[in-house]
Amino acid sequence: TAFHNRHGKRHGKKARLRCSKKALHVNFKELGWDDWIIAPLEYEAYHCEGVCDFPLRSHLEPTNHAIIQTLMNSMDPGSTPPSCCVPTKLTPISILYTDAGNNVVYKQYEDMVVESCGCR
Amino acid sequence: TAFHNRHGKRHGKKARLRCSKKALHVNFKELGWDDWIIAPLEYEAYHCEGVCDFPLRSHLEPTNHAIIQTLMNSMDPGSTPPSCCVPTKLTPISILYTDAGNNVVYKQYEDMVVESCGCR
Amino acid sequence: QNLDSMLHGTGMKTDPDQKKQEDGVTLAPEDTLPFLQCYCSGHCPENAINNTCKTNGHCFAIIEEEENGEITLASGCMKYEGSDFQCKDSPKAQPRRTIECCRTDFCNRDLQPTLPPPISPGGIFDGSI
Repeated sequence: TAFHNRHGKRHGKKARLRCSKKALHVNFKELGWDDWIIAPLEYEAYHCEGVCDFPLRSHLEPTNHAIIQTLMNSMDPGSTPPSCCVPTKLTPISILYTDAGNNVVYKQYEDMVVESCGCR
Repeated sequence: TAFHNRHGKRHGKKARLRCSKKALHVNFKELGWDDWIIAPLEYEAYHCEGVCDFPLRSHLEPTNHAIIQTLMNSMDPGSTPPSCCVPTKLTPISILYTDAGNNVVYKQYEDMVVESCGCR
Repeated sequence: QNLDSMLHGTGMKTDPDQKKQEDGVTLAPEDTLPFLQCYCSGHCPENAINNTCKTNGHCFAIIEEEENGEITLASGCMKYEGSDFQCKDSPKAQPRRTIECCRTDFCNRDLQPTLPPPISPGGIFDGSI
């Protein structure tokens, strides 16, 4: 069987991808929005991905419910899904765009960029 | 092709399970915690399960990031995972238990019961 | 010149929805919007009564072609935040779908979105249907 030494290096088994922040490059032109968005035409939004397994580390800021659900999942994976890796802190970006009345507007959109991920 | 009428009845295909609140009955005895928890020995915690697909309805309280991620997923499901169905509102329960010093303690534990689910 | 005056000077406006109260506190747009009632089908909130939902944003109707070719019609409520993105959708989204939004009570009951023509393998709209 695979053994896992003190320094966190796994032997013989691909380290399970634990909940963490990953890249997500958003290109408004590719989304077909360059007809209303002036700037920026792309930005780095990041996203959260990976397993939420026991024990849920403190940097994942689990709720009590997420901890209980994770325990129930490890008791019977078939009956209870694990908790999910999602953004826990997000930051805004500002976008310059043309509105329906053809005015140029500069607006701050909340919660557009992932700051940190956690299990919920 | 099967058609789905205005009243939400699907023809010919099981409705996709969209993000919603589901039962999750927690039994502290089954978890082996009846040696320190006095009451309650079980409670209904609920959990959130189901797909977060476009458009994210208002009751799922999506963030802008979840909306952008959902759009990116529908452009290229392979490169971007969908947003995840997780608790958005939680409520506490109080538990009577015996602490390490053998004292009987009555404490409120935050975020133990799912009130509502959403896509994040 | 500060950004604000610059913005005003060039015919550009800061977000017109943002309303300033007398005491100078800027209210987020979604906090000042009246609530709207919409018709919902296909995924209503659990507490919906008579296929009705409420929102501070938009009502919508959407027609979609599923992977198996099934065509579905659904309607409901969309939050104000993010409706810029969801109502515009992306013409490159798959599978084929069209969403329409509106902002009066039950306005989505009369919306009749139609599917865009299928994109043929060469990427040109295939008008043959």
